[in-house]
Amino acid sequence: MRAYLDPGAAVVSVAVAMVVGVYVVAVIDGTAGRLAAGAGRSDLGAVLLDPLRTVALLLTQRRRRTERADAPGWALAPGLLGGLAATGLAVVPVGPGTAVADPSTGFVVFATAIAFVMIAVFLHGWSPNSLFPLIGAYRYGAQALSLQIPFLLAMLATALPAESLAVMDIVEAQADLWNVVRQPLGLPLYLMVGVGVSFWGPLNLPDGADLIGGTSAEDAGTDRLAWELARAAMLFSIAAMGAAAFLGGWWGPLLPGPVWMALKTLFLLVVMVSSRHLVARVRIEPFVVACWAVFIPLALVNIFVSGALLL
Amino acid sequence: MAALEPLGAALAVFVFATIALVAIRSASDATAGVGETAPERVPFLGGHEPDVHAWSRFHARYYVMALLFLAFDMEMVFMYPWAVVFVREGGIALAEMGMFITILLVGVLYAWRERALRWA
Amino acid sequence: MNRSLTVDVLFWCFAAGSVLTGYLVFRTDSMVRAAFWLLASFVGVGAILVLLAAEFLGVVLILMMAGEMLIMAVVMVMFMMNPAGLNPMFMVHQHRFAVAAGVVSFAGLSAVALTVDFPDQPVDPAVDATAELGFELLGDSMLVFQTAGVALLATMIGAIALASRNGRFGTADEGSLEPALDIEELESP
Amino acid sequence: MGLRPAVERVAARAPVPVFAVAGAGAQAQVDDLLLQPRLHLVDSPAAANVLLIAGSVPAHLAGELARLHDGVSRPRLSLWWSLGSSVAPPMPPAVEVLDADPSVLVEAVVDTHRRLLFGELTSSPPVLPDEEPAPWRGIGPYGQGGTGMTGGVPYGRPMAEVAPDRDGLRLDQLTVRIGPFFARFPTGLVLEVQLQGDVVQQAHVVVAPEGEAAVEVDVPTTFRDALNTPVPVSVLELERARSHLRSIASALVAHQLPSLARRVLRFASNVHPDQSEDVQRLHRLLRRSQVLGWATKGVGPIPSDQLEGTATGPVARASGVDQDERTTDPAYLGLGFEPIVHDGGDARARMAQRLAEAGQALQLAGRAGDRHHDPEASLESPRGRLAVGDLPAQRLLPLLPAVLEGMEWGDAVSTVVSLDLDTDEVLALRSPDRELPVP
Repeated sequence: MRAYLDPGAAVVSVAVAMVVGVYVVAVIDGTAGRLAAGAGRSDLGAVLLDPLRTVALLLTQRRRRTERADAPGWALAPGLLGGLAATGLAVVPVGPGTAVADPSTGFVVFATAIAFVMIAVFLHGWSPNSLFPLIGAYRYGAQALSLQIPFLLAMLATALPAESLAVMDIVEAQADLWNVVRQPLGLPLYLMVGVGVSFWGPLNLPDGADLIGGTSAEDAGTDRLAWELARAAMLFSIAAMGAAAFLGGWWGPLLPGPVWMALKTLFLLVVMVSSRHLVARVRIEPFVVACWAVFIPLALVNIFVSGALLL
Repeated sequence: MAALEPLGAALAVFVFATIALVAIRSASDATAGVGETAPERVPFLGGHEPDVHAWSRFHARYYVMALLFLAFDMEMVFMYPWAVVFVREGGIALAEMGMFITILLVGVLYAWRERALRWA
Repeated sequence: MNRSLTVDVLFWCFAAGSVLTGYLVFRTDSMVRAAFWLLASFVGVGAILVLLAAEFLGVVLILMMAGEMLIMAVVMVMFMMNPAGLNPMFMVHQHRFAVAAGVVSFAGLSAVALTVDFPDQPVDPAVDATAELGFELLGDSMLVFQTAGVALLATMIGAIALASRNGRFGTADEGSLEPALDIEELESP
Repeated sequence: MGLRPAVERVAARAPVPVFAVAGAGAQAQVDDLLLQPRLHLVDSPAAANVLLIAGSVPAHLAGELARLHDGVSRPRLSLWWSLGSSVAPPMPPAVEVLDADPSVLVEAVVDTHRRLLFGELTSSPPVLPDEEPAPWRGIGPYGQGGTGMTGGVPYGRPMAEVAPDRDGLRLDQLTVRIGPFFARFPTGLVLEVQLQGDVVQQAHVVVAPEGEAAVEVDVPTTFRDALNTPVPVSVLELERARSHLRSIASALVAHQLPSLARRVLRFASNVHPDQSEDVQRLHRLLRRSQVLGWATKGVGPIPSDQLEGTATGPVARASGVDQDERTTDPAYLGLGFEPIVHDGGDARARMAQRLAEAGQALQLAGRAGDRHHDPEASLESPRGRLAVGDLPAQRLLPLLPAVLEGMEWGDAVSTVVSLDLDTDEVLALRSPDRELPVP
């Protein structure tokens, strides 16, 4: 029997977690940005409050349409992205036997959520019928298709010791040894892909600065708000899964399991979010070649080496 | 049939989050005033108007990579059940999947050698 | 709500959704919408597979369709004359033949569904279907599995050879002859 | 009531989203606005509520400015920061700020936005008449303005047409004019590009027609003053370091590192002769962030043989051309000046070149004492040789078509950014046939 909450409780707990997670992403981003900018004294009030004020500001800004836009697609895209982030978050267990949803194919469900991100981003860029969003959409197509296989391979390696595709079992199997030790290549690959999937920082190619905002270039007001919320939620849900699959989830001394889970998620969030202030935008074409010619072979090496060590 | 409830919970979460974000996105419609004029709807290119619709037969130059992806994605399906039984099957699983993957890597190597992954 | 009723309701929702979105594939003018309606239809089918206790197969079907349908959208937009349906058009040709073919195949499939005596062997909930699939792949179906690998390799090489213009030995159309097609003629409405 | 005023009160304290247009004589000041925590500089008008016009924008950009204004999200207002210019923008702004102090401007922007939210100011109405790009309603079998599959003007615009491409496919080619207010380009630069997918098939620079009232390049800058009067070498070199650092900051923004750009801008505004080690530290930082790494390596290569008769300055020296007008100036010779040269000729070399030159400039400024440069010798500005009627931008822009051809759009933007074009010079360019004058 696998752990799950009834739908009402599931919705409430994921909603709370997502709101907290999105806010934490914004605060980490503000802090990392100020540190990277080398601003003398840091203004804690602004770091904590500016995200909320920006939400309010975007609520006051009028939405905008472009001529002959695909309005339903435009409306659906951020919703789809947010729904995928929430689904990804739902399958991550927070403690032994405690999960919003722990299907026996939890890992495949998470991978499905990641795969559908490309549909959401493509839809978001296609809908405005505008050049820069369109280029962003197609660019993300290349990026996501190339990222998909390394992502699945890096994640799949964690299923080997667990002998199961359920995320709960994957965490259980790390009682003695975390996967980050067992498969040292796995976590860096996963984080790279995670940053790429939530198109953040160096891998923010669809919404890049060279496309003056790319798929969200035509977004105003709540369009932009929903899109940014969904993107931050995606980042959060990827960090949570990374903590569960590679950093041993709830395992840890002294503190209760869920606290460990939160700390590890926070750690991965800091790593992923601050990449935005440390690394420059990647060029799409060399990146695609690198994914196929370097990251896929590396991910395969990771699988086979960790597999051979298991036997 | 025991496994359905967790998936049901995940589905509920998906549906709710999607609806919630669509609702947030529509929040400002309530405060919307008059409609936009035609120039306000022109896609932004830096000041000049586009001459044609952006929607077009868009030249996605990574089509060869996309075809490669189709084949590789298929391969991934075999790998999930393999991963589950890997420890129980032992060496034979390693050898079989090793062979399978090597065959497919030849394809990637070929693509890379033919410079099929580059486009610009 | 009782459990089997919930499953029934979900089944009918997904089934009706699949049929409806499948119908919409042919009713829309935009290639992107058509591809994504088809994706929605497949998602419904995947969900039905899950309801039929083929959990892994259902979820994996949904997973795979994301990439495949994105590629389908990209390729359809590349090669259709009017990819966004800015000028309305019909996705269906030869209406009478299409209607007849549809009715005949529907009738045929319904007849099969109604007349065949389907085996009634509920899977034991304790059985892990994914693991069974793994044992099958590594056991009796090993040859099938390896053959699939070779077939996929052939697919990759064939696709690259056909689609890629550049290669080690120069461009693909060097010394080739253009097909005797007048492109302008094709493009006129 | 109740919720909305509360939201508006909170929103009034948020960083104000501003789309800034840097006119002549305002580029540096607009770049420095990135340091203002209460402003949020955005790249697309849809994200903005305030349109900030700084300096003077020439009258021939009136149409584009109006279209930009109409693209800004409601509630919106435009604001002019005069910065010493007496020529008001071609579109009357709602608020004028005459003080050059950035904190006064920030105060004005924040206040304007707050009053806009509270309804004390009304959102500025669209400037352009509500006209469709082409009449289409009711035309065609479905009233969409088109006929057949590709004909007519469905919803007001025609559809793109096919053109051959290098991979043998005949797919749609989009011809678009990017600019003059594209956030990554200097104001006034208009590139007409033919795109297939994300690749530039052809690019050419569109110049303002002759006869349009010119924004004279009379905005005083240290280097333009130096054409006529002797200026202390230390002043020139500090200004050179500042200019190079600003150029690196805008490249950092283009490579999605606005935080590092802030660090560089702060460095630039407090630049001091004994800070050349800080330049070293900056170099390490940029290497680690890969801005001086795979992000720019091999992007926009300009071989030195293409440079004959065109670019001078850091762009030429980054391609290995050992030429610097300072070597002809006795004041510099006395300081033991040797030009720095990089090879590679790509965007990375150009950025490394500017960074190295910034360090060198600081050292020179420290050693220069009270030497003055020789106004008779030709002058090396941060962007190359400067003389009356011989502007560096005029020599740099002709390089673009050849370099950009066949380039992915992101690389194309990186390349344009790496040339460090001067806004004032670009705005001053005129030609009778709107083609680039051949240097």
